[in-house]
Formats: sequence, structure tokens, C-alpha cells
Amino acid sequence: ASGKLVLYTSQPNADAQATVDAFKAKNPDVTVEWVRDGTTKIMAKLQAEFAAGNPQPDVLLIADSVTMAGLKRDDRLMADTDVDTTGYETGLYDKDKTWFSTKLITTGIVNNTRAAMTPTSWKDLTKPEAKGQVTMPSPLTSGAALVHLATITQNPALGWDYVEALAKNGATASGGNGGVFKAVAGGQKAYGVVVDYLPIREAAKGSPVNFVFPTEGVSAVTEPVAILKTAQNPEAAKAFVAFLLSDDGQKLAADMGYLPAKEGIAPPKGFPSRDKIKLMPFDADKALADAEANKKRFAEIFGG
Amino acid sequence: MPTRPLPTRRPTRSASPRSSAADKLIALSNRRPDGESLAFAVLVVFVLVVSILPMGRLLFEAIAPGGRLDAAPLLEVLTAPSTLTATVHSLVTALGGTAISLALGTLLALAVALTDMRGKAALVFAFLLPLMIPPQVTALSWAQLAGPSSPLLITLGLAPPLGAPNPLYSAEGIILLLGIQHAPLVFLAVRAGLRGLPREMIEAARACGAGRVFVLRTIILPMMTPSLVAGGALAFVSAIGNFGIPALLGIPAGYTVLPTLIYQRLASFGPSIISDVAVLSILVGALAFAGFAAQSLLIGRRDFRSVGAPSEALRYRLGKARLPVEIFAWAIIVLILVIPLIALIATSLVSAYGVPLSATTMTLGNYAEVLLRQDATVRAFRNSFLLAGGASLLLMLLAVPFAALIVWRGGRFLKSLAMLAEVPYALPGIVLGIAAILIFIRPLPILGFSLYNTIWIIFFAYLARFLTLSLRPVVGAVQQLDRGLDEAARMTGASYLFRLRTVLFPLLAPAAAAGAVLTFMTSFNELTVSALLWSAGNETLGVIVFNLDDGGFTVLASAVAVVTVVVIVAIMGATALFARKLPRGVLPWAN
Amino acid sequence: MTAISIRGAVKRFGAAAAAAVDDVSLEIAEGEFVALLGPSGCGKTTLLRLIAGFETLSGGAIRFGDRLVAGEGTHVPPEKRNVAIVFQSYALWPHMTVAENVGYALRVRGLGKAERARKVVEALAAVELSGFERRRPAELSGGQRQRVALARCLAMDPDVILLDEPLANLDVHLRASMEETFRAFHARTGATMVYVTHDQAEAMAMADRIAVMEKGRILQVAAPATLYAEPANEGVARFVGNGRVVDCAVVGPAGEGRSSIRLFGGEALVRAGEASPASGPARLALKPEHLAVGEAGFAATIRKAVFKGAHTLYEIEPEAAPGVLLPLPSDRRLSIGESVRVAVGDGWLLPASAMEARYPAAA
Amino acid sequence: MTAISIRGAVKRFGAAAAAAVDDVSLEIAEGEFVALLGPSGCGKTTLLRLIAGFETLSGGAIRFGDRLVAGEGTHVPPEKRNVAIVFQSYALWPHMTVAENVGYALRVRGLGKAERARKVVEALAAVELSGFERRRPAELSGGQRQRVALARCLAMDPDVILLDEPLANLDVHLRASMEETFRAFHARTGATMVYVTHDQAEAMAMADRIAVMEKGRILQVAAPATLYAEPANEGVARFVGNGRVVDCAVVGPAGEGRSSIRLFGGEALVRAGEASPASGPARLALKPEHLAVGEAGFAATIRKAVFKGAHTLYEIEPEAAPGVLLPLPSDRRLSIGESVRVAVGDGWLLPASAMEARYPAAA
Ligand SMILES: Nc1ncnc2c1ncn2[C@@H]1O[C@H](COP(=O)(O)OP(=O)(O)OP(=O)(O)O)[C@@H](O)[C@H]1O
Ligand SMILES: Nc1ncnc2c1ncn2[C@@H]1O[C@H](COP(=O)(O)OP(=O)(O)OP(=O)(O)O)[C@@H](O)[C@H]1O
Ligand SMILES: [Mg+2]
Ligand SMILES: [Mg+2]
Repeated sequence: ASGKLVLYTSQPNADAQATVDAFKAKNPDVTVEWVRDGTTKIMAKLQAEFAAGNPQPDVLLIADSVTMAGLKRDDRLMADTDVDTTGYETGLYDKDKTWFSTKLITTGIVNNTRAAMTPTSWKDLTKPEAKGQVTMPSPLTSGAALVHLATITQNPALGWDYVEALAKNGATASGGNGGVFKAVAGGQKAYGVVVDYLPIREAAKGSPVNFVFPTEGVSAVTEPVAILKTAQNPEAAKAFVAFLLSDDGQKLAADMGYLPAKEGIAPPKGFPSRDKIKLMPFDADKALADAEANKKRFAEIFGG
Repeated sequence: MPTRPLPTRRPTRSASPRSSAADKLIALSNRRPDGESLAFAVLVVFVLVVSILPMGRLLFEAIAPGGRLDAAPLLEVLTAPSTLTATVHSLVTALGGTAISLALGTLLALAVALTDMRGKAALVFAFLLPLMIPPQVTALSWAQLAGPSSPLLITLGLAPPLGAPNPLYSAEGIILLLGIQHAPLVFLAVRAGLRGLPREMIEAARACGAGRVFVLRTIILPMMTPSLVAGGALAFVSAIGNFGIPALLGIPAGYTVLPTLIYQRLASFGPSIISDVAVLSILVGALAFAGFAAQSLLIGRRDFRSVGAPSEALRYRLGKARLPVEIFAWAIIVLILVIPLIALIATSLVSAYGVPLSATTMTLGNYAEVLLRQDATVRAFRNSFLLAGGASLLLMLLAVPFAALIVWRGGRFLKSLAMLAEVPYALPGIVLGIAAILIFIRPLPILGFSLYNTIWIIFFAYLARFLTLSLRPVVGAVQQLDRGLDEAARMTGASYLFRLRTVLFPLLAPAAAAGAVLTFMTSFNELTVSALLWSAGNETLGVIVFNLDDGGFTVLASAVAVVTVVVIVAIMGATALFARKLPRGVLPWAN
Repeated sequence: MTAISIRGAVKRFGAAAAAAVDDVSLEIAEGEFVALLGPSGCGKTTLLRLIAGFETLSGGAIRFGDRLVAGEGTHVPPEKRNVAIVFQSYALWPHMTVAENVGYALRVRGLGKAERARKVVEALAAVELSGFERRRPAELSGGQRQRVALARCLAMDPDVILLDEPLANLDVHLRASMEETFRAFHARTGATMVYVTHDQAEAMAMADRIAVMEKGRILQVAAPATLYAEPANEGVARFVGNGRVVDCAVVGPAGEGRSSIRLFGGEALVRAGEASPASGPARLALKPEHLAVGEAGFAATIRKAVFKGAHTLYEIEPEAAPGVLLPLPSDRRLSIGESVRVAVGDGWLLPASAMEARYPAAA
Repeated sequence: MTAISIRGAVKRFGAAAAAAVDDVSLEIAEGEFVALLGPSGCGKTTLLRLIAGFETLSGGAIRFGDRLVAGEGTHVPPEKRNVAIVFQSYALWPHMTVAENVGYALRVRGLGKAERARKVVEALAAVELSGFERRRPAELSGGQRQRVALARCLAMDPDVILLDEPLANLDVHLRASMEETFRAFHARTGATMVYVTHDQAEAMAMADRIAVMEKGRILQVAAPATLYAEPANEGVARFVGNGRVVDCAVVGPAGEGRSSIRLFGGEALVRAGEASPASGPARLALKPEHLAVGEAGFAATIRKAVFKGAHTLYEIEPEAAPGVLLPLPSDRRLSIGESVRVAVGDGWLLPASAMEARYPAAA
């Protein structure tokens, strides 16, 4: 492949740079232009480009499968049937092969090391010890939180009863994962529902936090990659997707500190091995269909 | 004989009868548009392009999503209960915040301009700095401060029990922080107005036996109405459009205002996001517009011109009250500047977020990382400096003639134009960004190239967004200016541009500079507009800070923010060195 | 040649009922020095601003020579009219020094620095402000400010100079010396000058012609001596020279343009024009100096005395006309309440037309 | 009793070399009407502002009665002095209507609305501005503004009124009527008034005493008639009443306070004080009305003529003293260049001390 490839991603800067560098090492003829921003902003940008009838990117590497499901529903994505998906659980890629998960960013529990208990189960957060001490990202603003909510409510063992119990126990839902992590690391709250890499990476640097993969399993956003129907350079785009899903691509994800999506790739330091992490089942299309209803119900429960 | 329209060409009196050729030349020169009309045309086009065009584009998107006329989304959004709630919340917080800004800004402006308080320069300097600190940072540090784990409250024994709701996560909290954040806007406007207040106006009242408070209430404040209105309008519009503070304090409390509602809409997956958002932002624009309309009704046709040259600084002696007043003023500075700044600095000095700052954990590694290793930071400094400097300079140049036209030429057209020009400032930055994308993603007609993915689209958005910041203080100043000063220049035959340069600019310099400072400081670390519009190589400081923070590198983000503040302080300090060479009052912090 | 021709000029501010300038027509010849005289608020400043182009006409037209500058849909902006104006409020630029204020017009014309400096020094010397070059307006006294405004105008070397009470704040001496400056300037440059003032002495001393205004209208335009000696109507008679207008009865003509009249029970010879009534009731314009305390004349009582330096100005009440008060200057020491005989040495019978009610009731 | 006592007042602006007010001492009695007269820039306004408390003294002291209000480390702020002031620049508040401007001081005192309205109407009537209550300053003519400023001051009913050229922008008639207003007001309230003016006639007509200033100093303080007839020094002699000072030789006393002198080759009898030189060279103060064209007297040439309405003011040059120009009013028609005989009817021999060089060289 060769030519110019335009990538929109919500990866952190350094990660995006590393990804692009590694891809270019393999595909020296491709020049990559990439734009990095928060999921909401990058989507707003993209939506505006759609509205103006001139979308710029060839490839998207963003956020979560629900967002991708939405784009697929709006018929914005191109199917890539050539790609090799061996080693990927079904559910980690679209059945029509329009999007493919590239890593697992799981949502679990973080606790401040000074907290009264170390939780092991989601239900621990509804215990009296945790009253008023739990904070979590709001599904109204965070994509990961919305996926988490959908996963929890799709799980018959937890469901909306669990969400209501959390609310009753004084849990707050604010902003995004960054805010939650800061609240727990800063000691304002004892427990938080948060994505894995933040506490694991910062704990390694000395931050007073501990991350727990609850026994019921975790939800995960999978940072899927997809090619736009309007891509100018589908060849390079396909090469990019293939690279991300390859062993090399997955090792790169692990090097950056994320759980690889492909089985058989060693997890990064600080993570338990891949088979010890249980993923709760998740249906992206259903989550998309339910998204507005879920948000509304959540808002009612948490008074937002 | 008395018709000698081209004095520049005939500097000395000539008795010779004028030739018919000269007559023709004169007739021609009469038909040729004069400088003022030219300026008028340029300004109208400018406002049309930078203000009306984006809003028009959004309006189009609202009523015709995807190009097909369809009022359904419009009605749906407007009639949604959440829209009504958010609108009411927006109004409540913006009005409350404006009240606090007005009180705080006016109080300090009066103290600085009218009393013999000490250390004015430093105070003004410190009072303006919070403009530099992103609202999110302020909100966060205050939230930390007021919460159960607040070190300050714990020390004072006032800390609420662990887990108790943070009092700042409420409408009141939002109002308080909005008020604090925008107080400098009011301060700068009122300060500039006070500089032009003729001394005799106050003296006449004092001679009537009026005490200080009475003079303040009946003379100074009423005469400051244009400035107060200007400052108040800015504060109101800023509050209406503010996202950072209600996002941090309102979302946890379930208190949604229009900008946060817009953000939530953007984070959803509906196919009509853009048109929904357009409708909501039109609502925001309408609120801001209503605000301006109310304000201009408030001033009405009243005349605030004062005859006579402004005199030297007024110095009310505070006497025994001096120390308490000084302490009070500095206490405010501690609250609005020192505390957030300390939080910011502390965060930037530790290796990881949440690590307590101590002699052993302190490190300069974050600074080394952002300054030495990440070249994007340095690039962002350069970009932001150029963007902010360019925008504030260009807008300052345009604001003076524009303000003079608005006030002196008047007319409904110009007044409406001026009000419309202010609306983009109230739009949430992300919406303005969307509008800019909608306009510029396609190649420009005729020119054939696209501004998209260049730094110029950010520049354009800055011009649209900050026009009002530059314009408002100048409009207030012109309203207080004796028109005779311009007329005296006209009769010398001075052309429009020459008058602009030699009379209007110097006379309005303090107000224009106040506007430019506001523009520079707020655009220097602007985030929400450039977040959508930046592209590789065109990062701005706000984008860098946000991306670092968003990626979990809060400590690095803090380091960049601290460096930003330091750079601004350095710039402000450096300009103070040249203060003597500039007309008095140009630099708000150089007395 | 006509320099400025004003035809039926009207200026209304907003929807205000009364026009500030009301159907004014005035022809000013090239190089002429015309004074606008009239009570406060009569529209002098407004008329001046119309000429300068700072106000737009509500009606009528103004021409400079043949060139239409205002009215009939045209409005030439002030900067294209080459008229200089000295503002009543000075309008000095506070951010410039005195020298910069004065040199502004020269800068506009692109004069070199040295030449500019020379002319500024000259203009400042003419208003006796040498040495004040580097001050700023805020550091000047009121009179000094006025003189700077004057110097700024002189330095412009314009075709038409409009002056709005330029000497109002100056003392007698400075005023006399400024009057001299104006006269000299006028003689030297031949500029057309329109001079607004409320000070008659100033107007009389300098102007070729004087236009007397009242309530937005022009009452009379004439040379100072004519205006003084032969006012066309009661308004002018009363306004100029502290005049009074009283009722009298014309007995008949007395030759040499004089008529014999009966006044306050006495007799007198006064001047009469062709339009003055030849007999019967008439209105007589009297100036203070027409009256003198003497042996003969009508009987009157001293009512008031005001010291004026050179003389004392008394107010007398004729015994035949209680309520009428007339000014009378005298060197003599008279006491209030004293009865005296007053001789009428001169006077002017107003034209018959003036009796027609526009200005009824004697002073 | 002394209302205002100024002792050695000095005011310096910044590091400027010359003091704006320089060692001024002045005692003003309660209820007195004192005028400050002097050329532009002589420090009148500054002295007034010192009395009002708007400027701080650089030296000396000011007392109101026994109360020290300024100097010796004290500075009572203006609002505590109960002095009213009418500013040269009016200082009307643009955001208030005329009625609000005038009623301000009454509001300060907490007067009821009805009473306030009544007093405002009264004050406006006194300045002939009834019916202007609801206008704003921007809608008034210059003279109207000045009258509003005046009414504002009158309505205050203060102990001390300071007026800074309050009539400068009014026409003669209004001015006369305002003068009347001041006098009546002064008589009614017995307020102490300090009146700054450059108009001598005004000062003469109204003031009990006049202080003549020059370059920050007071030259003489005296009743108007004294000041006019018997100036203490050359400065006053020249400043007041268009006077001139010329060299003469005293021949000897002539009784009745008169001396016989030789002047321009002629002889004359003039007034002399006790301090006037009894013989030898002396300085003679002449006013225009002391000179008359007649059969006798010194020979002189007519150099200039200025029409003044009631008379013409000529300028004559004595043949015995080329270069000296003297004003001379006359009803006669004289032409420029004509030779005439001029009789000296009066004059005042300046005190000997005045010869000591402070004001050398005759006019
Ligand atoms: N902008 C304005 N709006 C309304 N009325 C005005 C305005 N300017 C002037 N006037 C009115 O017009 C009339 C004429 O005003 P003008 O200033 O011409 O008077 P003037 O003859 O110059 O008086 P003065 O000698 O007092 O300066 C006055 O009655 C004044 O109140
Ligand atoms: N703020 C100031 N700074 C410096 N010099 C000043 C200031 N105010 C006045 N002066 C100077 O002090 C002197 C006296 O000024 P003042 O205003 O008292 O004069 P005045 O007698 O009122 O004159 P006028 O009749 O022209 O109003 C003048 O030479 C003036 O230039
Ligand atoms: Mg006027
Ligand atoms: Mg003065």
C-alpha cells in the first residue's frame, strides 16, 4: 500500500504516535495524517464533516463498539472481508466485518489504598462500608461508562436493580474516567468504577491506588478500528486494519499498557494473565438500540 | 473659493482661478467613497463573514438537516422537557454569575481607580491572571477545596464528613465560580470607564456635601453605566456559553445547562446530532442576544457623554479603612488565583496523580518531559502565541472604528449587526467549531483551496469568538467620549484613516488595550474551539493540555498549564517595562 | 463673490417642536467677517455646525461659492469643506501636547517637521502661549485651553473660519489682544470668517456685518453702525447696545432725517428712516447714551445704581410711565429715589412694520 | 467676623518651577462678596479649588471662621466644608435631567420629594430656565448649561459660594440678569461669595471687594471704586479699566489731594495719594475717560479707531512720546493720522513704591 492515510483516533497522543510509527515501519510508502481528540469531540468533528458532506478520514480508531454500531447503522462503514480474525472472540468484531476490536480496556473497580476494604465484587460497592464513597463516570458523557452500563444491565445477575442499589448507597456519577481516577487517587472518594489502565499505570508510578477485576467479570471497551465508506485510500486503510489485528499490532497494544484483544498475546506488566480476566457478555447492536433509553433511565435514577 | 477639498495637494493659499480639470477632479473626489464609508463596508463584510456566516450556517443545519428542509428536529428539540430545564438553568446560573462578577469586578475597579490603596499594579495583575487558568482547573481546585477531603477545611475543622455531598456540586457552586471566573471582564471594562471620568463631575457632587457612598451611588455608578453594561454583558454571555464549570460541577449534581446538554447530545449516537446541536446552540445564541437587547434597552437613548478632558487619577483617601480594604482585596486574590494555582503547581510537581507532594516526591521530571521531549508543546506555544496575538491585534484594530461607527453613526442596521457580532462568543466553543467545519471543509469558492486542516480555520474561529471581547470595552469608551474631539480633527481636513490613527486610537487606546488583553488571555489557552479544528502541526496549548489530561497524563497537563501561566506572567511583566512609552491606561496593570 | 450662501436653512433636533435653526437665509461674501449675535440658545452654534457640516440640514441648502455642500440630498463631509472651527468646548485632544494639537492640521497636510514646528511656534506666539508647547490640555487653565483651540485653528490656514465664542473665557486685555489677532489674521489671509458671540462689543469691533438671531431666526443683518443706530425691529433695538424701546407720538418731520416727537410728557428730536411713521403713535429705540441728566427734559426717578468703573449706570423710571425702566450712564453722583430731569439727545423711530406685533409690549 | 482666612497659601503642581498660587493671604468677612480678578492663567481657579478643598495646599493655611480646614497637616474634605462651587466647565452630570442636577444637593440632605421639586422650580426660575426640568445637559446650549450649573449651586443654599467664571458664556442681557440674580441671592441669604472672573465690569458691578491677581500673587485687594480710582501699583492700574501708566514729572501739590504735573509737554492736575511722590519723576495712571479731544492739551496723532457702538475708541500717540499708545473714547468722527489736542482731565499718581521696578516700562 502507499499514499496518504488519514486517521481519526481517540488514543492518547503518545499511543497514537507509537501506533502510527509502528505501522509506518511496516508500510514505509504510506504517509499517515492523524488527528487525536476525545471521543465526543472527534465524533462531533466527524459528524460535522458528514453534515457538510466531506468526511476526511479513511480509518477510525476510536472508543467503543456502540459508536461503531451507530456509524454502521448510518451506513458510514465499509466492510473489510479480507482481514484475518483468528484469535478474536466473536463479539469482538462486527459480524459484517465493518469494525474490529483492537484491545480491551476493561472497566473494574479502583480503590484508594487507604480505603476501608478492598472490594472483590461489583456488589461490594453497595455495601454500607462504601456508602457515599463510590464514584463513577457518567454514561451521559463517557462512552466507556455507557458501555459499562449496557453490559451491567444486559447481565441478568446485576441489571437495573444493581444500578438502583448503587444510587441508594450514595454513589455519584460524574464526568469521565479521568475525573473518577483523580477523585479516588486524590482521596476524595474511596472507590471508583474506572477503566483499568489508568490506576494500573499510575499505581506503578506510586499513586496510592489499587485496581480490582471483580469476580462477576468486567465490561470492556475495545477501541475498534473501522474503514469509512468514503475512504480515499482503502488500500492503505486495509493495511492499517490488518496491522492492528496482527500479532505485531497486538504486541504493540500490550507494550502501551493495554490488554490485547487477540488471545495468546502476553498482557502488559501489572495485569493478570488474559485467561484470568472474565469478560461479561455484551451485544453492541442492542446496546446501541437501548442507548437513549439507558441514559434516560440512568439519569432518572441518579437525578441527572 | 471656499471649496478646497484637497488641502494636501494645495497646502498654501493660491489666488489663481481653478481650472476646469481641477473642478472635475473635485467632482470625482466627491463621488469617490470616503474613508468612513470604506471602513463601514469593510467592517460590515467582516462581521458578516466571521459572525453572521457561522450562525447562519448553524441555523440552516437546524431547519434543514442535511440540506432538506425539515422542521421536525427543531420542534422536537425545542419542546423536549430537558431543553426547557437546561434553558432555565442556564439563565439562572448566568444571571447569578453575572451579578457576582459585576459586584466583584466593580468593587475592585473602584478601589483601584478611586482610592489611595497601595500595590495597585500587583493587584490588577493578579486579578487578571485567573483569565489564564482554564475554568476546568479552577472548578477542580475549588471542588477539592470545598469537599470532605479539603486540606484547608480540615485544618480549619470545618470539613464536612467523608462522603458528604460537596456543596460546590450545585447551582450555587456554578454561580459562584462563574461569577469569579468572569469578574475580570467587568473589572477591565469599568476600570477603562473610570479613567475617562472628568474629575469635576465628582467634585461638583462633593461640593454639594455628598459623602463617598452617595457620590458613588448617584454619580460614579450611573456615569459608569455604559462600562457596567459592557462588562455585565460580557460576563453574562461568557457565563451562558461556559462549559467547563457546569460540566465539572453540574453534571455530578445532575444540574444540566445548555452547553452541557449540547455536550451530552454530542456524546449520543443519534443520526441527527448535528442538527439537534444546532438547534440548541441557536437557543444559546438567542439567550445571549436577548441579554444584549435587554442591556441596550437599559442604556436606551440616554447620553453619557461628558464634556471636558479627563483629569488625573482620583484619589479618595481611605484613611483607617485602607488596610482592611487592602486585606479584603488580597483575600479575593488568594481565593481566585492563589488556591487554584497552588493546586495546579502541586500537581505538576509529583510523578503521578494522587501522590502527596513532599520533599521526596517532588520532581521536575514533568517539566522536562513536556518542554524538552515533546516538541508538540513548544509548537503549541508558538501556535497559540501567534493565534492569540494575531487575533487580539487584528480585532483591536477593527474594534476602534467599529465602535465609533456604532455609537456615532448609529442606526438600526449597525446596532443589530453589533449585537449579532457578539453572539458567537456565547456559543459553546465546540458548536462554533462545528460551524467552522461546516463552512470551511469544502474549498473556498473562487480561491479554490480549503482552510480546513490549516491553522487559518482556527484563526477564523478565534476572530468570530473573540470579536465581542475586543469590541465591548471600546463601545463603552466611545459612548463616554466627547464627539467634538473627532469633529475638531475632521475640520482640519484629516482623512478618516488619519483621524483614526491620530485621534481615535490614542483616545480609545486604554479601552482597546483592555479588549486586546482580554482577547489575548482568553484565547491563549483556548480549548473548546480549537479542539475540533486543530490538525497535526497546528496544535494549540489548550489542545495539548486537554489531550494530556484526557489521556490520563494529568501531571504533564498541569506542568504545561503552569508553564503557560509563567509565560503569560512574563509577557505581562515585559510589557509593563514599556508602559512609560505607551499612552496612559493602555496596560491595565501598569498604573 | 459669495463665499457662503445659506438659503432657507432649517434644523430640527429629533421630533422637538421648535426648530433650533428656522428658515435662515444669509449670504456671506468672500473675505467677509460676519458675526452671529444673539441670546443664549438662539441657534448660533447650530447654524455654525451646519456650515461646518457636523449637522445635516432638515431643510434648505448651503453653498460654498457655486458648490452645493448641504441640502437637496447632498452632504459634503466636514473634512472636505476646508473650514476651520473653534469649538465652544475647545475639543482639545487630551492625549496630545499643545504643540501637537496646534500642529495637527499641518501634519494632515504632510508638512515637514521643521516647517511644522515653525508654524506652531508662530501660532502659539499669536495667542501669547509661547513656552507652553509641551504641556497637555489637562495642565492648562480654562483660558489657556481656549487659546490653544484658537491657535490650532489659526495654524490651519483655512478659507473659512468658524469661531464659536472663542474669547468667552478670556480677560479684557487678552480679549483685546485676541481681537487684534483676528483682525490682523483676517486682513492678512482674507479668509471668510463667521464669528459666533454673545458679546456685542466684540461683534461691533470686528465684524463687517452682524447677523442678530433670536429663537432660530435672523432678525437683521447689517453693518455694526447701522445695526446700532438704525435697528430694523424691536428685537434688534433691544438686544444691541443695551437698548430700550418705548412708546411715543410722532409730531412731524423736522428735517435732516429727523422727526419731532412727544415722549413721557417731554419733547425731543430723534432720527427717523423712510419707513418710520410720519405721525401718530410710534415706537422709539433708545440707547443709554441717548439720555442725559440735565436741566430740561422729562421728569424721572432714580431707581438703581450700578458702579461700572468709568461711570455709574443708573436705572430711571419716567414719572409719566411708571414701570418703564431706562438705563442712563452718568459721572454724577445721584442717589436712589432722587428726582431728576432727563433730556433725550437722540433716538431712532422704528419702521412702522416693526409695530406689527411681532415684539409687542415695551421693555 | 472672618468667614474665610487664607494665610500664605502656596500651591505648586508637581515639580513645576512656578507656583500656581504663590504666597496668597486674604481675609474674607462673613457675608462678603469678593471677586478674584486677573488675567488667564494667574491662578484664580486654583485658589478657588484650594478654598473648596479639591487641591491640597503646598504651604500656608486656610481657616473657615476659627476652624482650620487646610494646611498644617489638616485637610478637611470638600464634602465637609459646605461650600458650593460653580465650575468653569459646568460639570453637569450627563446622566441626570436638569431637575435632577439641580436637586442633587437637596437629595444629599434627604429633603422630601415635594419640597425638593419646589426648590428646584424656584432655582430654575431664578436662572430663567423654567420648563427645562426634564432635558438632559446634552440637549442644552452652552449658556443654558452654565445656567443649570448656577441653579444647582443656588439650590444648595450654602454658607460659602465659589463661582468660577459663571457668566463667561452668557450674552450681555442674560449676564445682566444673572448679575441681578447673584446680587439678590447675596442680599437674601447673606452667603459669603468668592467670584472668579476675568470680566472687570462684572467684578465692579457686584463685588464688595476685588482681589487682583497676577502670576499667582495678589496685587491689591480693595473696594471696586478704590481699585479703579486709586490703584496701588502699576499692575492693577493697567489691568483695571483699560488703564495705561505713563511717565510724568510732578511739579507740586495743588490742594484737594491733587498735584500739578507735566505730561507730554502739557500741564495737568491729577489726583495724588499720601504715598505719591510730591515732586520729581513719577508714574501716572490714566484711564481712557481721563483723556478728551479738545482745544487745549498735548498734541497727539490718531493711530487707530475701533467702533464700539455707543462711541468709537481711538488710539492716540502723543507727539512728545512716540511709541506710547493711549486709548481715548470719543463721539466725534476722527480720521486715522489726524493731529489732535488732547486734554488730561484726571489721573492718579501711583505711590512712589510702585516705581521700584516691579513693573517697568510704560505700556
Ligand atoms: N442635540 C440637541 N438636541 C436637542 N436640542 C438641541 C441640541 N443641540 C441644541 N439644541 C437646542 O437648540 C437650541 C439652539 O442651540 P445652540 O447650541 O445652537 O444655541 P446657541 O445660540 O449656541 O446658545 P449659547 O450661546 O448658549 O451657546 C437650544 O434651545 C438648544 O437647547
Ligand atoms: N493640574 C495642573 N498641572 C500643572 N499646571 C497646572 C495645573 N492646573 C493649572 N496649572 C497651571 O497653573 C496656573 C494657574 O491655573 P488656573 O487654572 O488657576 O488659572 P486661572 O486663573 O483660572 O485662568 P483662566 O482664567 O484661564 O481660567 C496656570 O499656569 C496653569 O497652566
Ligand atoms: Mg453655543
Ligand atoms: Mg480658571
